[in-house]
Formats: sequence, structure tokens, C-alpha cells
Amino acid sequence: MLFADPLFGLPSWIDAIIRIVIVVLVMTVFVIYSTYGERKLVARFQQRLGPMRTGPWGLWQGFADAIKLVGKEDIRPKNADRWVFELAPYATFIPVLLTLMVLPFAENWGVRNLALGVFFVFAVLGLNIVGILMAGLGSGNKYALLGAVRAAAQMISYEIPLVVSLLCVVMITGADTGNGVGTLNLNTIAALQEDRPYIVLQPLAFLIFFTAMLSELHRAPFDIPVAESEIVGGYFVEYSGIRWSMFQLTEYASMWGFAVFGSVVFLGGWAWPFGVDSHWALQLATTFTKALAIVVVIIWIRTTVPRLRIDQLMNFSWKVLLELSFLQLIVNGIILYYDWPQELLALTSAVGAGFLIFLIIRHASARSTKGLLGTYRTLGASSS
Amino acid sequence: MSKTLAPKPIDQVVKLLEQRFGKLPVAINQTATDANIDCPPEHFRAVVEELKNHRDLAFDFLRNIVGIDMLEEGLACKYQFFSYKNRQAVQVTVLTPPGNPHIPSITDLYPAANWHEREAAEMVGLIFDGHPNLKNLLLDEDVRIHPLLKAHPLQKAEILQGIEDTTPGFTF
Amino acid sequence: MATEVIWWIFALGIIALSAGVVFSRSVIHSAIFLIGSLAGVGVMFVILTVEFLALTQFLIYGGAVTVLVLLALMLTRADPSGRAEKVNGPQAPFALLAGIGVAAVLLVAALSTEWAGNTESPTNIAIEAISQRLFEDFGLPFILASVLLLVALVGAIIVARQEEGE
Amino acid sequence: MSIWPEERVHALADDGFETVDMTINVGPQHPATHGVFRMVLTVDGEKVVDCEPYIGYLHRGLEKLTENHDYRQAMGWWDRTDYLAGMACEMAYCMAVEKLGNISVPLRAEYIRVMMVELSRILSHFMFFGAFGADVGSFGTSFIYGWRERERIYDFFEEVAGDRMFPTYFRPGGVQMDLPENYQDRVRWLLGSIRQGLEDFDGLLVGNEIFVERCRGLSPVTPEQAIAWGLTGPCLRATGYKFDLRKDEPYSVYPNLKFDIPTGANGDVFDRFMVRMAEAWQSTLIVEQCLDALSQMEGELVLNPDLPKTLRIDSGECYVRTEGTKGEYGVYALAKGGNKPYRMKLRSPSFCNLSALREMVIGTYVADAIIILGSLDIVLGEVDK
Repeated sequence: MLFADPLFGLPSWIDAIIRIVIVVLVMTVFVIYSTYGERKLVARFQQRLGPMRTGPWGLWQGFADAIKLVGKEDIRPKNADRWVFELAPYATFIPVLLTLMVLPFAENWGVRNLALGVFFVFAVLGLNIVGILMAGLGSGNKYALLGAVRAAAQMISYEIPLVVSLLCVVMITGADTGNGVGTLNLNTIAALQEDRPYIVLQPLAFLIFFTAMLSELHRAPFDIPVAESEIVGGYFVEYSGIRWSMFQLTEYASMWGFAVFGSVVFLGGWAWPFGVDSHWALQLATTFTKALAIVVVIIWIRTTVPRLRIDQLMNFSWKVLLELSFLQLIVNGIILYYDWPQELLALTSAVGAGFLIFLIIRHASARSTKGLLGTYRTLGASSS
Repeated sequence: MSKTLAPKPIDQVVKLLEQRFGKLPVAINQTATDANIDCPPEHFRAVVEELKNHRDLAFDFLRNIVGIDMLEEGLACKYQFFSYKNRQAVQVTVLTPPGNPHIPSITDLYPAANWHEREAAEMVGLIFDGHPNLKNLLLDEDVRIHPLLKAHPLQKAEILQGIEDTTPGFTF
Repeated sequence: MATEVIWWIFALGIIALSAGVVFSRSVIHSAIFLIGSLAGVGVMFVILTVEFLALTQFLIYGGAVTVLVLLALMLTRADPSGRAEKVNGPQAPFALLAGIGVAAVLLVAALSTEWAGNTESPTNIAIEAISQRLFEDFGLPFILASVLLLVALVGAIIVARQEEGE
Repeated sequence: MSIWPEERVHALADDGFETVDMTINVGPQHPATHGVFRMVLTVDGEKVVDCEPYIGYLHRGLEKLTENHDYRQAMGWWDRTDYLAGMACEMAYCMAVEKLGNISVPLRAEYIRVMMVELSRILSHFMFFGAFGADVGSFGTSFIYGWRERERIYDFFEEVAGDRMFPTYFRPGGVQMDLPENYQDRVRWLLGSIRQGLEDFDGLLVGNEIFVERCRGLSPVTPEQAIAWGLTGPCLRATGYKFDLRKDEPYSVYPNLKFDIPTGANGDVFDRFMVRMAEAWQSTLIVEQCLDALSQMEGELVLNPDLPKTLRIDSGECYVRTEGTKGEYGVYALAKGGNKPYRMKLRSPSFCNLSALREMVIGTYVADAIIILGSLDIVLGEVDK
């Protein structure tokens, strides 16, 4: 295992605890401000102002919400399964917390620098479902149960394209490290992108990763497990107060976690465009900016796009994303095996990404949706 | 399908109905808007079947069912039919004798009649024989009052009948 | 020393959770205890510094298998409220016999084997070495196993589809 | 076409697995029910195998109240039936009273009425677009889009009548008072922003492939089914059947106005949406013609001056139907002397459209059931009377 130097020369485990505490505290502040930021951003998309009353431009709104949530009554339904119900928020939160442990926010700025970083992230994220299932089963509510079933089905389906799209990148790191052996270490993956981020080489893989990420996060258009207009919040419908805020914390923490993860793997992390030798503050700012960009896009999509149906969601995963991601994997393998130039990688992946986008657009335009209103815009245009 | 037919004048509809129903013991007259057939309950089914199935009549659409409390005359039920095919409208009035508010249901001919009949049943106490599910629709399921009867008070403390403990209900 | 303490804590924890799997009255609780116990085994692997195995344990057993168990439970039970359900039927004595048998076999095997490794200073096996073994030394058996699993998967789907179609 | 049998219409999917059917209660407090409506869905996994709607949570005894109030007093209750388009309900009520009492209405008042009713139709349709978008899951953005134009129309209503949702502006024999001074510019500006709003919806929802994918081909209804189930209004026209009471049984000044009746092709959810879009656009054209006509008769009377203080109607019976925002809004009225109607009955389009819900949702997914319910565009004030 690679370890960065312990802070102040402390023993390794004290150093780890200090780092964990720092990450958790910073994450909490981030979560509080990302709820505020999301509300502001969504409000702007909807031609509103968003929170304005608490502090200047409503800046303290997040803290006010947090205090309100902590002070709320913690309600447990009568026919809930007590321990399952009460432990579920923690069971969802811990895996997300664990993923934050391996993310490099700048060079060696992270809790631990694992050799198996990428593998660790998706191994631990798999456990996330357990907490959701516990919430759904323990609540004694049918909406919650339905939400949990949907969440489990969806997360299992989308984990495969997610993992395969990451493997595409890991394959390429093998060509970059020089010895032909790829790396799963997130820090190394970031450092390898000093010259160009992997999104240039693998746009298709990034598209697949981004889509699968939206699904894993239960964000629109894949927010089927929490669909407010159908099952009113899904698996956390029965939670209130602090336990509900644990779910919110999990949601936003995992959103940031995925954003940092995606920016490290695809967007060059802290290394691109300022190089591996830049100042740590610049590196931190770079990572933050990239993660923020991903988060903003997630929120943007949420405000504009309706929700898919569960069967359409499954079809999209199993019939489009899975095939494309495996195709990308095979093409990468061929190109890397014969040592063809990397421009070919970029080209094939870009063609694939173009194909994916074309598929979606053709699907929409083939149905000539724009015609109907146009016919009735003027008088007598449609009179028979 | 999409041709626009002019609505048929009422007197033409009345004439048409007189040709069809001259033999039956029904009275044909007209209201301010529609032709009207006054029909006793026992001939009601036959009249409606004729209205629905005859080529010249072809009343394929049930607009509305109104239950009315006519006090000492009994309960009346008015059906508004419309023919999309021939663009004509007719109203069928069924007056049930006091104490015997039974009318055959027409849900098998017009699926749309289902909720209308349920509403008329709970509001004035008509009974539609052959209706698949004559439960209360708008009122509470276990309430057995008929609020649109003229005898039912408007501004009094109402006692919801049919509930075991007869505590006063809502006061308006 | 510290490692040993942690090892003992987790070992006892695993035993307690496994007992929970057997003795809890609700199927849901059993499944959750099972997840806990499997995750504990994963932690044991971490203590032995075989991270790859530990993560695989988390991914396959913690994430996938138990989730499938829970999903199957959710879809097949009449009462979604998670109330206790009778799990012990007339098969209990046979299950006990089978359990004792398996435990005995495992114990005998564990005690009679001459273990090659050394728990005092475990060796850290790099993932490169594992992949070397898996994809080069034992490449053909690995691929054959994959094909077998794939065939089983496709077969399962076909069987399920046929029943739906009729 | 089954007639609501007690037994299951669709046999449970026999896929060889011993799965358990689950009943889900949706409503009366549920974001998708647009008010206090409740339905109990029996689901097999995600498929709906049965649906039992329950209504009446908002029953206010409209008909009983009308029987016990003066003709003019009772009109306020009728505002509150289709509370998204109060003026359209007033129109039907006033027409019924006028029919009973043989009351004539000045021409200027008729044009004002039609203009207000068409603006109400736009109001109601915008509410539908917004709420339907939220049903499909666009996180409130469509809602806010719909609200923007609604606020502007409501502001105009407030200036005209003093109230936004329940204006009580019409009177038997005309309208309460003339329009404010600057109404021509005001309404023309309104029409511009309404058209912009429709374009925005066209871009936000219809231009979105997920929306189209969700709505296309969902619960297709044939014209025959629609007529048998009692569907009227946009739900009927979406099936391709061109029938609109404004054209086919014309009333008021509609014969003098030029407009088209938009129809769909498949009767599916998407067509219901598009028919309403096109209808709202046509309504703006009608309002424009009304404005032109009104500018020719400035200063004329807007209320029949010969009416007594208390309306007394000796006898009469009528069934007046108007094209309400949701379908055929019919009023049955029976007078037997005195200053109160003997019986008044509302044939509410939402009520009749909703009665077909069960047939439509069986066999669809839970998420689709919500969308189908949304596509019927029910208003619970009208359903429950």
C-alpha cells in the first residue's frame, strides 16, 4: 500500500483519524451549501429567486434547515421494524463515507491512498443498497417497499456499465505507466493525466459513466426510487428529523463523492491542466472546480428532464449502455494490444459517443413531435 | 368522422320520436332545450334499447342522469342522451311511484351510466336494479341519508343515520 | 498486539452475527445479520492484508448476494411490513444435523491442514501478482469458468422467458 | 368493453412465480392526485392489475345549496366547481338561468363573456401543462412555467372583477360591469405572453424525448370507447373525433368567431396533451377576435336593464351544455316558481372523465397510472361538486 507521509509525523492511525474528521467536517459544510446551492440554482432555472431571507442572499438557509431538522421529532411508525428502521440511515451513510476515504483531493490529499482505489470505490458503493433495502423493508410502508425494490433493481443494473466504463480507463493507464500494467490507484490515475484528461481519449466511457452515475445517485431522470409524484419519496418516506437528514446527507455526499471521483478518473483530477508540480491550493481548486461543474450539470439535468419509467430505465441500461460499454472495452483492448496510436482510441470513442447521442436524438425526432402545435398556430390552417 | 353536422332542431327530433314510440304508452313533449320522453319505469329499458340501437335514433352517448325529488309525485330520474351520429339530443324522464323508487339500470348499455346512477342513488334514494356496484360515491360509505330529498334540512345539526352511535354530525 | 485485539473483536462479532442469522425470528433480520457477518469476514481479510480478497468479499457477498436475497424476500412475502415470520418449520432438526455435519467437516479440515502462511507477519500479495496468476498462468480455466457461468445465465433467462410466454 | 364488473378484468400475470399482489393507496393526500382524490391500486410488481377510485372528499353539496339560494346568490357556488376556470362555470350557470327565464343578453356582454371564458380555458390548460409536467417528473419547472402566465391572467381578472379565482363576474343577463379602460392593450399584451408561454412548454416538454417516450402510445382510446365511457372535451378530441360544443351545438357568439378544433390521432396521453396545447393557442385567436368585435361597440350596455331585483321563474326545464375547459359542462335546471331553482344538477366533465380511469389504468405501470390520471385533467371541485 502506498501511504502519504503522516501529518506531523504522528502514528499512522492517529493521522488517519484526523484526516477522517477533517473530511467529514468539510463534507458536512459542503452538503449544507450544496442544498442551498441547488435551491438557488433550481430557482434561477425556474425564474425564481430561491431562499433570500436567512442572511444575505439566504446564505444561512442551509444551516437554518440543518438546525430545524435536528430539532424535529424523530418519528417511528408503529408497524416499523424497529432496529432495521433505525439503523438504515447509517447503513446507507457509512459506504458513502468510506468512498470519501480514498478520493485524492490534491496530490496525496486524502485519507488513504489505496493501490486498489477504483476497485475500493465500487466495492463499497455496492453496500449502499443494503441500507436502502433496510429502509424500505423496515418502514412498514408500501411506498417505501416499492421504492426500495426499484432502487435495488436500478442500482444493480447500472453498476455494470459504471464499472465497465471505469475499466476502459484503467486499461489505458496500462499504456501510460510504461510497464504495461494498469493501475487502480486514484492518485496515480490523476497524475497520469497531466497532459490530457482521459475524457479526450474516452468520451463514450465518460458519457456512460455519467449516465450510470446519475442512476446510482437517484437523480433525475433516473429518480425513480424516490419519485415524488408516484411514491412520494420512496424508501425514506417514513423518516423524519435527524434520520431523514442522514439520507439527505448521504445523497449529497455521494453526489460530491461521485463528482470528485469522476473528475479524478476522467477530467484529470488535480493534475490537469496545471501539472503535477503545481501548488496544493491550486490543485485543490482544480479538483473542486471540476467536481462543481459535474454537480451543476447534475442539477441542471434535474430541473429540465422528466422521469423515465422503470422498464425504459432497464431497457436503456441493458440494451444500450451495457453493449456500448463492452464494445468500448473490446475496441480499447484491440488498440492497446497492437500498440496503435492513442489518437485512434479517441477517434473510436468519439464515434461511439456520437452514435449514442445520435440514437437518442433520432429516437426523439423520428416521432415528429413538433408538428402538432404548429398546425394550429394560425386560423384555418387545419380546416378540413 | 370529422365532418361537422348541424344539430337537429328540437321539433324534428320530437317528430322522429313520435314515429318510433307512438305505440308505447309514453308521452313526447319538449323542454326549453331538448325533446323529452316521459316514460314509466316498466317501459324504460325498452325505450332506451330502442334509442341506442335504432338507426335513425342512435343515441350512443349518455350525457347525464338527474335524480329529482318530486315530493308527492315520487322520485323522478332524467336521462340526457345524445347522438354523435345524428347530432340530436333527447331527454328521458322516468317518474317512479312514491315508495317504489326502482328503475332498471342501464350500465350494460352505457358504461358511462355507472357513476351517474350511483350518484342519483345516494342523493335522492333511487334504486337502480341490476347495477353492479351501487355503493355511495360522494357521501361516506356507511351514510344512509339522501341529502337532495326536499325533506332533508339544509341548516340544522344533521344526525348521520346508519352509524351505530347517533352522535350529532357536522353542524352547518 | 493491537491487530490481535481487533482480530478477536471481529472474530467474536462474526460468531455473534452468525448466531443472529440462525436464531432471529424474522427473515429480514436474518438477512441483515448475514450481511454483517460477511462484512466482518471482509474485515478479517483486511487484517490479513489481502485487500483484494476483502474488497471482493464486500462486493460479491455484501453487495450482490445478500441484496438478491433481500430482493427475493421482498417480492415473495405476503406481509411487507417486516413483521416476524415463522422460519422454523419441520425441517429444523435436519437443518441442525446438516449444520453440525458441515461444521465438523470444516473443523477437521482446518485442524488437519498444514497451513503454509504465517499469521505473525502476513505477506502482502500485490494485485499484479493475482492478475498474473489469473489471466496468464490459469488463463484457460478462468475463461472456461466464465463461459460456463455465461451459459448458465443465458439458460436461466431462457427458462424464465418460456414460462412467461405461455 | 366491460361494464365495471366486480371480478378482476385482467387475470394476474401467470409467470410461474408465486408473487404476492400488493394494494397501494394513492391519496387522498398524495402529490399526484391534484387535490383530494383517492385510488387504491392493486399491483403485481410494478403492473397495475386493478384500480378502485374513491371520490367525495371535497363534496360541498353544491346542488342542495343551489336549491336553497336565490338565482343570483347561488352563482358563487358554481364558481367553485371548476375552480381553475371559474368564469367558464359561471357562463354555464348564467346560460341555464337565462334559458329558464327567457332573459336576453346584450351583444357586448356576450363578447366579454366569451373572451373571459377563453381566457379561463387558457388558465386551466396552463395549470394542466404545469401539473402534468410535474406528474411526468420534471421537478416543478413546468409548474413554475405554467404559473407565470396564470399570474398574469389572474391579475387581469382581478382588475376586471375584483377577485382572482372566483370572480363572480357574470350575471344572468350579462356581466357585472364593463371592462377596465385599458383592457385592449392589456389583453393583447397578455396574449403575446401566453403564446410565449406555450412556446416555452413546447420546448420544455414536447421537445424532450423522455417526455415523448413516456406519453406516446400510453392508454390509447378509440372514439367508440371514449363515447361509451362518457369522455368529452380534449380527451374525446384526442381520439381523433372532432366534436366541440362551441362548433357543433353553438351557443353565445361562437358562431360569429372563427377557430379550429384541434384533434389528435391515437387518443393516447400525448395526444391529450397536444390537443390542449393547440386548443390554448386557438383560444388566443378567439380572444383576439373578441377584442376586435368589442372595439366596435364601446360604451354599449353589458347587463340587461329590464331585469327585476329578484329573479322569479315560474316554470321551465332545460339542460344547457357548454364546452367547459375539461369537456362538456352541462347544467340541468328545473324551475317551479319562486326565486330559487327547484333542482339544478351539474354534469361535470371531470366526473365523467374520471369514471373511465379504471378502464384506462389496468395493465399499465404504476408510474403510468399517475400520468394517465394527470392526463384526464380532473379538478376535484368539479368531480365532487
